[in-house]
Amino acid sequence: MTDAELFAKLQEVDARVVQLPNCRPLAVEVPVGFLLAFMGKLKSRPDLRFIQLLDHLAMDWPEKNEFELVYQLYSIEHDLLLAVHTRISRESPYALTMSRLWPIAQYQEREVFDLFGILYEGHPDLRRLFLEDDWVGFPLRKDYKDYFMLEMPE
Amino acid sequence: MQIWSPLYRPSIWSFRTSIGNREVGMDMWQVTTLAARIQESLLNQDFVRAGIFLGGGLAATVAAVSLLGLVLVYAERKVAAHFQCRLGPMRVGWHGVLQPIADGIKLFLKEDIIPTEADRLLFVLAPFFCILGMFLAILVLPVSPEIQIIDLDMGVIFLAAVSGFGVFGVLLGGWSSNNKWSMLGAMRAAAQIVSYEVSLTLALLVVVMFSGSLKMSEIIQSQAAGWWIWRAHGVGLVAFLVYVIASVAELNRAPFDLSEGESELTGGFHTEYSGLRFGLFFLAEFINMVLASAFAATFFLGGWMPFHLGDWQAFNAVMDRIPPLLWFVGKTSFMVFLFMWFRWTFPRLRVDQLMALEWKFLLPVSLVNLLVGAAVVLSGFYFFS
Amino acid sequence: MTGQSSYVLTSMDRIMNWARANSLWPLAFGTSCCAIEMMMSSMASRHDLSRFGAEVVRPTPRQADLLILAGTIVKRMAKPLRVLYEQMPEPRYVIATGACTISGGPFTYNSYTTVRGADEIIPVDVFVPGCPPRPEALIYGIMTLQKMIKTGEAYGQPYQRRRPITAALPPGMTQAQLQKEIAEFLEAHATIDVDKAAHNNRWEKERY
Amino acid sequence: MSLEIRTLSEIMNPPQTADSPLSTQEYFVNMGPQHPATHGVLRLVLKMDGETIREVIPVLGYIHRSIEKMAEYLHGRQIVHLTDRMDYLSALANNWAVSRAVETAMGVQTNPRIETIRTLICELQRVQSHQLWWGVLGLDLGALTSFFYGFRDREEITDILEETTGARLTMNYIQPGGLMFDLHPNFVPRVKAFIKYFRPKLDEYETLLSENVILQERLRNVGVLSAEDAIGYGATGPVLRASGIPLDLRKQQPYGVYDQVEFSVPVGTVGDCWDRYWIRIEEMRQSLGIIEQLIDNIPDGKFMEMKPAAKLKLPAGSFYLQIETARGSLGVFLQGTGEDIPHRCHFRSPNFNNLWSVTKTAVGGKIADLVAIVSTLDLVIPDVDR
Repeated sequence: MTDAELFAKLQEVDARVVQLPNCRPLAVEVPVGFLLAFMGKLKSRPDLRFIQLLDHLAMDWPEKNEFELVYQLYSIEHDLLLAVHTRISRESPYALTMSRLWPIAQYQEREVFDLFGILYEGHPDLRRLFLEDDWVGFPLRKDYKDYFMLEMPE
Repeated sequence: MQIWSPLYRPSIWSFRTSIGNREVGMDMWQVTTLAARIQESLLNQDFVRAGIFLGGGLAATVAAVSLLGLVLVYAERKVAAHFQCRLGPMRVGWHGVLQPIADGIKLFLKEDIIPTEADRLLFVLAPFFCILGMFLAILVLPVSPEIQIIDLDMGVIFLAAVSGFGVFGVLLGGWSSNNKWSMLGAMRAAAQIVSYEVSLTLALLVVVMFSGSLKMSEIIQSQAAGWWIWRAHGVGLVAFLVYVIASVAELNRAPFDLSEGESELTGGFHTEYSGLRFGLFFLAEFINMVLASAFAATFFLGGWMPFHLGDWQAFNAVMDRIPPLLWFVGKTSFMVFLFMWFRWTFPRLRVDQLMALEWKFLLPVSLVNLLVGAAVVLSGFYFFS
Repeated sequence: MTGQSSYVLTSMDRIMNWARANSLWPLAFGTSCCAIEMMMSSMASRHDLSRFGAEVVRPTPRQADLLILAGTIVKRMAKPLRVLYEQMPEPRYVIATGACTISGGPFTYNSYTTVRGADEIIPVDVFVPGCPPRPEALIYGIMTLQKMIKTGEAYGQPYQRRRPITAALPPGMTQAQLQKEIAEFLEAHATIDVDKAAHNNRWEKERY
Repeated sequence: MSLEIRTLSEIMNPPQTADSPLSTQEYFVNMGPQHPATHGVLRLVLKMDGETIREVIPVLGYIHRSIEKMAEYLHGRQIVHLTDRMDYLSALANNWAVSRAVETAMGVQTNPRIETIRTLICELQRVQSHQLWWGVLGLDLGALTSFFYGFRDREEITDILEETTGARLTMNYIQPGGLMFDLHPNFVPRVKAFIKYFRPKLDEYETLLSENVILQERLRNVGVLSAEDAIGYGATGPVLRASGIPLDLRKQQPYGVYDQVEFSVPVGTVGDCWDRYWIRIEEMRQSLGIIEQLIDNIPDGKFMEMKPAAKLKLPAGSFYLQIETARGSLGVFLQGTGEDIPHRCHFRSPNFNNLWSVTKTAVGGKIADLVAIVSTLDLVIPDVDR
């Protein structure tokens, strides 16, 4: 299935998806409010069946004042790859958890919470993953400052 | 046929014994034990001689145990290394023969740590329980006709009683360390040793039944016409296999080293032990391995008795040329090597599989074996009887 | 003290050091890549460490003499590492293998967790450079440690011994020469702003 | 929707009440960070009832080296050396993943020689990785000798790779646009000799461990991971294939020259440790087959398509490329903004995703089962933590 065909199918699922330019694999952006319903349909529709959540990550865009969440989905039956992007505000970084659709999302979201401080509502076990529980700050944010980090001398 | 050798004294009198209603005639080895010598000296009012025997025997035992520990550590490392396409210790002395001595001195000089949370008294006592169990078992070990400390009339029962003694040390060590891994190891060891004691004793019982005695020297002499491992139509062989499996389990060696389980329990019951105390556990394990091998040799492979084939006088005469001590050492070494072979080849069992093996397999097998053995004894149908 | 008794003591010392040097039981501890090379050297057949009597890898620190630091140490690991070191009985020796345990290695800059040098946390006897060091280098490091123990240089006294000895010395060069050369080199090529790096423990305890 | 942030100590020390079951029966045990069976510094907090495991809580971060943060300061070419140190047992595949991502982003085409060499050495390293796994499995299950056999044969491949790449473990060999160096002239004959040497050894492996009754008892029906759970927990690689899903990126989305070689993908039926065991043994055979097919047909050409010193300007856009390493699919996410350093570089580590099935499969088993499960998952902890 080509990217265009897949995108047409996705528009059938939800008309509000937007294709992101110059991405590989196909990346679409969905408003955060419709994300959970959209993902549920992606997983359950027989012609899509994105039953595997490969990866979940976040990106920090301080100048736009928002976080971008990315879900990498894979459909084993139809051999399709899809990246679903969504944007949330930097001031109130709340998102809905996907752990009911994919159990692995629980742990990937814990990683993102640990490193970006994005709060997943409905998450069964929101804890720090890599860092100690008393760590201050979220290190992968672009404005993270740490006295411990050494900058590379030019 | 009488053979005279400076190394041993064949008996000057022959005796006739009956096994299974059949008259068997053979020369008997004259058995002397340390206890008998001391008793004799005491009866003769020769206290100096008795003291020499007592002190000498004690010193010789301790020295032999220490030496044996060193030799075994070296042997184990070399055997393991050659199984694994390596060389083993090479740098300390010729081919690394001084390696165990270096290890011993180092362990002796190591800082002795007693964890703050540990039960001090029991923590200190535990390794000595292991050592004590080991020394008690040595008491009845017949090394050669003339090297035995005491030849008890109920030697086998004594052996069965003290062989479970080491588990006290393991249990106390694991419990007093106040460490969860140690505790798990100790519990595993207790369950394991208590279970396998049953099959072990049943296997020994078969031999006791065959030889009609609980006395070590008589058990050995009953094998003058052939070892029990092959003389009794497979019954002895099955009993031997059961004994070997059960004694590996009693020894806590691989594939039954669940109580130590380095990759599961990080050392198990001796997780918190360091230095000399750990060395004592180590020593007890190795000496226990020798003892298990030695008793396997005694009960099933004829002990110090040469390899005899019924009435083949010429063959037996050639075999008699080899001194009994050598026979004993040879058989024991073979068993020790077998135990090492197991250790470096088999994966470890799981704790429930361990229990299943004992209660669902070994115990029924040994019970049936005992019954068949009883039938053999009653019918009196042996090879070379 | 008479001459005879001091001779006896010295001989005792020599025997003790000989035994300790020849029976280095390492702790089974590896954090990352260097652990593979450590396993390659300490256990695998070709670079057999058992020739030196150092193959008895103990799973528990209570029975180990030698802590081979193999792999990066991060902040979160620092405390367990310290505990492991404290749990080992004296005399205990530490070999730091690989760039990460010496200085942070490839993870020195822009990393918010990597500890820059394991000797920030525990005293180290021998450093073995490399990323990861070859098994031969680690074996050379262990031989260096054996030499140090035999001459009484390493005697397991924490906090007193912070003298790094680099294992792989070029032929014909002594320790002092190398340290002097390193100091000169650092002075000549001082590009690191000391004020900026002052917060880092490592530069405060400047050794050279 | 609720939102509650917890800590580990809250889980391990729940408030004691009169009828709290913890006070009588269950207890917590720390397995790790220094534990021989966790292959590094993974820490598993086990809630135990006697010998039976009631709950497994993996605690990560003991080797979290902040590679993703560091990658935000480095060029595309410089990121490669960090990936060596993530999954050091398949360093070349990691290099390839980053290189593919950068090449795709920049639209660089590589010639067949480069792709063939990449495929060859990655398959060699897959064999090497599985050899190590096989040895360590024996060590974990208590059969020490297999460890030495695995490492003995691993040394042979290490020698071959060292001759070409110049390093034993952290190769840094596959670069965006090509390779660091050309093949060493000894490479082809030595690989042929190795295949001749290793095939009988593989049968020896089977004799030593696979045919051992105790090993089969330890592995069969232990840690059964159903296909549904395997997909849900994001498992890939041999772990997913053991559960019966024939998903192999080398077949599914062929990269390199995998579409030109014939090989089969072993698939399990039950999803227990035994399936994971023999799938890896079988994969070694398949990899040897791939190497045999390719070793005589290395085409000619350049070994580097880009100028070594060229700055790599990543175009704006997000790129996610996957590679099948020895442990599963490694994904590399690169977000370019037109600068030469990526805005965000993220690694989808196969080990991280494979790890979490432990929380389901180990429950109800014994500690020994957990050791077998962790061992057959073949985890590399620095790759989990990154």
